Amino acid sequence: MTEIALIEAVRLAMARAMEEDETVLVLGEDVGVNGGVFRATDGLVERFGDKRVFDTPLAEALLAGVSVGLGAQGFRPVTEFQFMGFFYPAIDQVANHAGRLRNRTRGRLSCPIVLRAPFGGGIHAPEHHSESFEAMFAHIPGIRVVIPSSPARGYGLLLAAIRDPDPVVFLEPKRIYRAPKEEVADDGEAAPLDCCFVLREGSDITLVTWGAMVLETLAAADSLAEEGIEAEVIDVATLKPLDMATILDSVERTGRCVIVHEAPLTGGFGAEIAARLADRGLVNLTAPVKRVAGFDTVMPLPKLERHYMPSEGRILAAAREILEYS
Amino acid sequence: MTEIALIEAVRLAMARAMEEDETVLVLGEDVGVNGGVFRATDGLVERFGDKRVFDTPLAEALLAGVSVGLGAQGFRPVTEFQFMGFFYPAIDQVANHAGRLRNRTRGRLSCPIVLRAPFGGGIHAPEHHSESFEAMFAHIPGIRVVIPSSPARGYGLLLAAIRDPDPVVFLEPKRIYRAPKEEVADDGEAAPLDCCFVLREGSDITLVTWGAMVLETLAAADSLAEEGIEAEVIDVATLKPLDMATILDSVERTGRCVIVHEAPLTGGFGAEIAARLADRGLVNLTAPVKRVAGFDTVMPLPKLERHYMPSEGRILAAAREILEYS
Amino acid sequence: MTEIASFAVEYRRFLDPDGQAVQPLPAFAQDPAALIPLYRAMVLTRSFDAKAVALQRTGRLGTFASSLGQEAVMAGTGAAMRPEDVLLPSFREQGAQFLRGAAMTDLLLYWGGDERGSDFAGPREDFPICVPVGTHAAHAAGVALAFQLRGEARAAVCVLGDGATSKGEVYEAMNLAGVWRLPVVFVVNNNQWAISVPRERQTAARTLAQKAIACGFEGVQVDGNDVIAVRDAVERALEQARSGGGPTLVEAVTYRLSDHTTVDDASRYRDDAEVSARWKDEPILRLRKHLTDAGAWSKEDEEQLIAECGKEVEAAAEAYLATPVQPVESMFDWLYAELPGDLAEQRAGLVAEAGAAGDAKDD
Amino acid sequence: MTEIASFAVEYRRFLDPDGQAVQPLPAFAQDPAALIPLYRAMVLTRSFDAKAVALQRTGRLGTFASSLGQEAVMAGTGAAMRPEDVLLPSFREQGAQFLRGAAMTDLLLYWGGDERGSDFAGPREDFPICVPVGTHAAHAAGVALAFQLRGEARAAVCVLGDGATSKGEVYEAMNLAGVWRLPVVFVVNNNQWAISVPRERQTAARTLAQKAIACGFEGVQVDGNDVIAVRDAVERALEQARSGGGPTLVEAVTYRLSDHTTVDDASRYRDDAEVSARWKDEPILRLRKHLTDAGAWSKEDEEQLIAECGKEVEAAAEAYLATPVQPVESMFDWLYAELPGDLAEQRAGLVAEAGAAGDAKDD
Ligand SMILES: Cc1ncc(C[n+]2csc(CCOP(=O)(O)OP(=O)(O)O)c2C)c(N)n1
Ligand SMILES: Cc1ncc(C[n+]2csc(CCOP(=O)(O)OP(=O)(O)O)c2C)c(N)n1
Ligand SMILES: [Mg+2]
Ligand SMILES: [Mg+2]
Repeated sequence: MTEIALIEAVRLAMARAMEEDETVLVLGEDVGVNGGVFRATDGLVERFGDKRVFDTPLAEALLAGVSVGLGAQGFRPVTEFQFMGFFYPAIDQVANHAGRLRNRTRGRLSCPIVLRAPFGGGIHAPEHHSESFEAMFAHIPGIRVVIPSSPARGYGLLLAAIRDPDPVVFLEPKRIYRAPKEEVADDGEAAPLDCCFVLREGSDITLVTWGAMVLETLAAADSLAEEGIEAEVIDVATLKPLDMATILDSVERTGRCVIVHEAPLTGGFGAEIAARLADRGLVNLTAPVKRVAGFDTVMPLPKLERHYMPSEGRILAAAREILEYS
Repeated sequence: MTEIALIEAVRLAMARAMEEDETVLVLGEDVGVNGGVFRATDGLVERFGDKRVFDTPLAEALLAGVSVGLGAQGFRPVTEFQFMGFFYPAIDQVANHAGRLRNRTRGRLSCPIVLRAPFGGGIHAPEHHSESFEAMFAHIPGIRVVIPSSPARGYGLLLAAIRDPDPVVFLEPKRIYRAPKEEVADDGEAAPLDCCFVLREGSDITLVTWGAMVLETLAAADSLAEEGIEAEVIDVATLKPLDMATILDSVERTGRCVIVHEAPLTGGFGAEIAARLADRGLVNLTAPVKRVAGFDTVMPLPKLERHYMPSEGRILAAAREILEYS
Repeated sequence: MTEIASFAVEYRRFLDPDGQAVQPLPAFAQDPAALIPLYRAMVLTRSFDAKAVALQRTGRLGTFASSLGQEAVMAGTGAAMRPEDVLLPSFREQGAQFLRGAAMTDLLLYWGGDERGSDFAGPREDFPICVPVGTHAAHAAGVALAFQLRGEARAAVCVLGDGATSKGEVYEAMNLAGVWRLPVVFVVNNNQWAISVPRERQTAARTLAQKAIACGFEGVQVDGNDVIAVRDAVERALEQARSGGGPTLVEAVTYRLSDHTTVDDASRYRDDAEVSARWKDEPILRLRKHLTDAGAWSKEDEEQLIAECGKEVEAAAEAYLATPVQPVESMFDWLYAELPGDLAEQRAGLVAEAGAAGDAKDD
Repeated sequence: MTEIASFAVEYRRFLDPDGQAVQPLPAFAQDPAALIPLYRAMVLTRSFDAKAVALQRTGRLGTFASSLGQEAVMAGTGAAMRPEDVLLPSFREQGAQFLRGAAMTDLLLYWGGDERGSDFAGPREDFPICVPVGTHAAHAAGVALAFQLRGEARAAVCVLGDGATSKGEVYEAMNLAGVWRLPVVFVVNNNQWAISVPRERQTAARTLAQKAIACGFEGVQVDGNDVIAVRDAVERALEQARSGGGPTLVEAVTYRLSDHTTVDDASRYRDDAEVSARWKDEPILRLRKHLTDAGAWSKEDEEQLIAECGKEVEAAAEAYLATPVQPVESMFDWLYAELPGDLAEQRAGLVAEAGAAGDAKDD
């Protein structure tokens, strides 16, 4: 078993799903012979043919809308949005249709589709290529929002998303597309869509995050460990529906929580987790819940981008601040 | 001074703004001779002519995009989206352009536009006519999100929004369009866009809300008062940027907070307020922060709609629950 | 300067407003008796619309969109389709939906505010009513793509309004249909108005049929008050679609004789005189004249049909009014295939609350 | 069956690939010497593009979109405009932007990742580069509407790609421009590719010019490698627009000789042979042949121009590389006219953090 990167894990999962279920299709801009601008779909058209893998015209609202139609007919389209910044025009279809079709027809029609998009900053990409607005999707009823943070979880979660009978928005942190790598068994095992992953156990403080920020968060946990502080690190992975039990359980033991995400602070999904801590978790909190997040500004162009992104330093500062409370 | 309803206050503010500033325009679907489907723009085309008030073709992404172009040229379009459920296709323009134009050109171009939409449920409207997704907008950098909860505040806030040099998403709770009424002086006084309104003072518990839910929240406060419990009621009004100081200040005195909104619970804007309480306000909290919100479901069609909407009863239950803590 | 491409838009009509054939009728229309089901469908639709408006006026139905004057577009489209085709209506196509097998009771339930109204017992694959204008065009493309991928001789029919043609989503879907030669027919119910905005202020295009030129396929304009022309055009388009010939846009030119919906007051923005003038073109009268002239329809037939339709509509309305409301928790039960944990909790809270309040029934 | 509307799309070319006039040249092009500024603009653009690509390859610039082979579209469009018009480019129109007065340094700053690159000293009302494909078409309509409302004889020019014509937003804007007769010109840089998707798989429309038919105005196709044809068509369209005649779509047929951007590898999806074959059509060669044949251009002129452009580009690159980075807090300072309270706090935190880390400069 060789080590592979997230982008390869994503590709592996798609290939696996296409292999086992012929209703699985792959569509999007440049996903065919070009293999996607990040090469997530590389080789798929050669392997599965252009009746199952196809390039579309340049139209994002259409991508989502066509997927809804295919889904209602029993296909399982896995549809790529080239960058999350170009996903906005498709929100209408996600909120007004994909997330509702089963409900509004009382189960007569359904929408087993996956809408994939690379997201997040940190790769010095051009303007509009670094957005993170997973929180918008997490507010939409009737869908799932899934974000992998490693090759293995990427593989398992994407398989689960494709097999899921309901619409899934699957956001891939492109900063970790190529590294780190890890061993991934192409065994067709799906990862659960209903739970967080505890990446590191610890009893002094809980660090909650998802996507690429898992790297900085784990690094911060390592730094804290050097100081004798054991941080528990939780990868939320499935933002919607949220497995709050795992987080509450952790905070019950640690009494402290820092939530880390790259999206702008205000209205980010960290707010939801903090809000639930302020409710069910309040009795266990021994210190304020901190959020380390992107600023409430437009993601800067590359020259200043790294100042925007939450750093290990900012995570550590927040952790240290609440470790002072007793 | 006669009493008027919110819809009339909105109209009055637009007329006033058009009177005092000839760069103010009104556009949207059916805003001309029909006066808007809720009649918010009734009489404006007769008064200001069809060079300042115009019906557009049926295209929401376009509405926002044209507004950006007009704004860059120094006009102040006040653009109506017929219902919030049809605003989704325009989010792209709001997030990718309106909220960024000033920043990305370092002030060379700006975007002094107002995008108005009626929102919320409770009027037995057809499918897709009852949505509340203010939280999505509140997550977008570079814009303001304003929601009036009474005729007087509607008048003042809309005037402020139109005069503001940056883009404002102005959401009007249509359930209270026609009632209650209140006296509104057409005096050209804008209301501040940087503060919450304390609608009722009290020292036992803080109830935070916005839009039409102000009614149920005030009613709940009255009921609590009958039991000798004094609730402070805060109308957030401007969700973005958020005046957290007023809320923190109140909770410092009351130690308890219930946040009420109609939008789905998860990822609703109540989460942001609760999250800030869990941070800065934590030391003052004597009880869990409760959110009373819409369910994480699709807003049901009218027959079941009232079961979806947060009721006075649900607010009271939440308040009573946290009043038990001491 | 060289001309490198040229295009033409054609117009078809078989019956003039007096019911006289202006050209040889298509095969299906040659025996007048064979037109009676079409006539019946239009009369039934008008009868249904009248009842639905009455129910709304008396507080027993929500907002409703009548198709008054546009019955030929609906009947012609519905009749042209085969059962295995899929209809994607917007919100004014009850006439087509009935011909597809959707129950009147279902549509009343829907407009009455009950999701079960979209769980058609009849055409299981047809899409529910689409309220966000034009968003169903992409669904139609997706459905058509499914047929194409499976090699099925089926087609999708998407009905939309003149206003809807201004939506970018509709253009995107049409463009895709063109380039992939999808088996889909776009039927534009050009009823001249999008609420208060008249057709001429929606677009400078001389015809709506020519919207298809931008997408590389044919658009044809028909007299939308001539049910024979509508059915003929949609039928041809469907045959072409099913046999791999790609999409067609059929613009049916008609007129919205009613308000936009029951919450609209069209007198605010259009002349009563304009409306009155259009009554002489309306489709039911036209076909009745044709049938009567052909000796295929009598006053008695008419009376009997009206009575019959009235009875059918009444029965549907009664069934609708007698339908018990859904349990409150139904708002959770169809959201996902399996209810996620945190929703189970919300559901339980709602059930408890409603139970405590004795809320078995609702308004 | 009656034909009720017909349309034609015309094609214009003045110079063939050998630089020979195939029809009488427009007035501006009759004196070959008068064409030298256009020639210079194209050469400068190519020189700039080469430098930008080199900077990217050596890690000193971000992703960059070369306009190799499409210089005539850019120069022709830029030259046709008056200073008071407004350009709304997408991301490959540096050649047009330079003619508008935008500094090369600014564009390098932009692609280098610095917002100040969109704060053009030159054309203050021109829009910045638009990365989300097609979203600027509505802005162009808005700008044009502003001109129309103020009664100004100005026009907006929106440049977009063949791929962009598939976006609904572009159609919506064109439809509005048509119905309101807005003073706007849509220039479609049809370079045959949208990343890896060829023009034929983008739409079944035979020409992109005919997209305008759906919107009720004229579309014209020109040889996009003939700078005279581009300038002529855009100039006519602008005159019509400024004088109240409404919009025009100008489709310029050219070819993307380079990769899509510096992060693209076109050899994955298109034949080198196809690309090589297109080099014979390229616009600079063509105009050079024309000028040379007319005796208006010599080898020495060419060498001098190349040297001159090289120097200009080098100077711009040096100025770019020497530009100190913005202070970190600049990410807050232009977000709103006045910084809201809670942002002031975030800003202060960032400044403190960057200060503590000694982050005056950046990568
Ligand atoms: C996207 C969207 N915008 C606005 C509305 C509100 N609305 C409902 S119907 C309508 C006009 C539709 O006109 P047209 O397409 O001609 O259809 P018609 O009603 O005439 O059948 C409008 C603006 C909507 N339902 N969806
Ligand atoms: C809305 C949107 N979707 C996708 C992209 C990614 N993307 C950038 S350029 C491009 C192709 C554009 O093709 P075309 O319009 O022909 O312009 P060209 O690059 O050929 O100049 C794509 C898909 C984008 N920038 N915006
Ligand atoms: Mg209409
Ligand atoms: Mg191109």
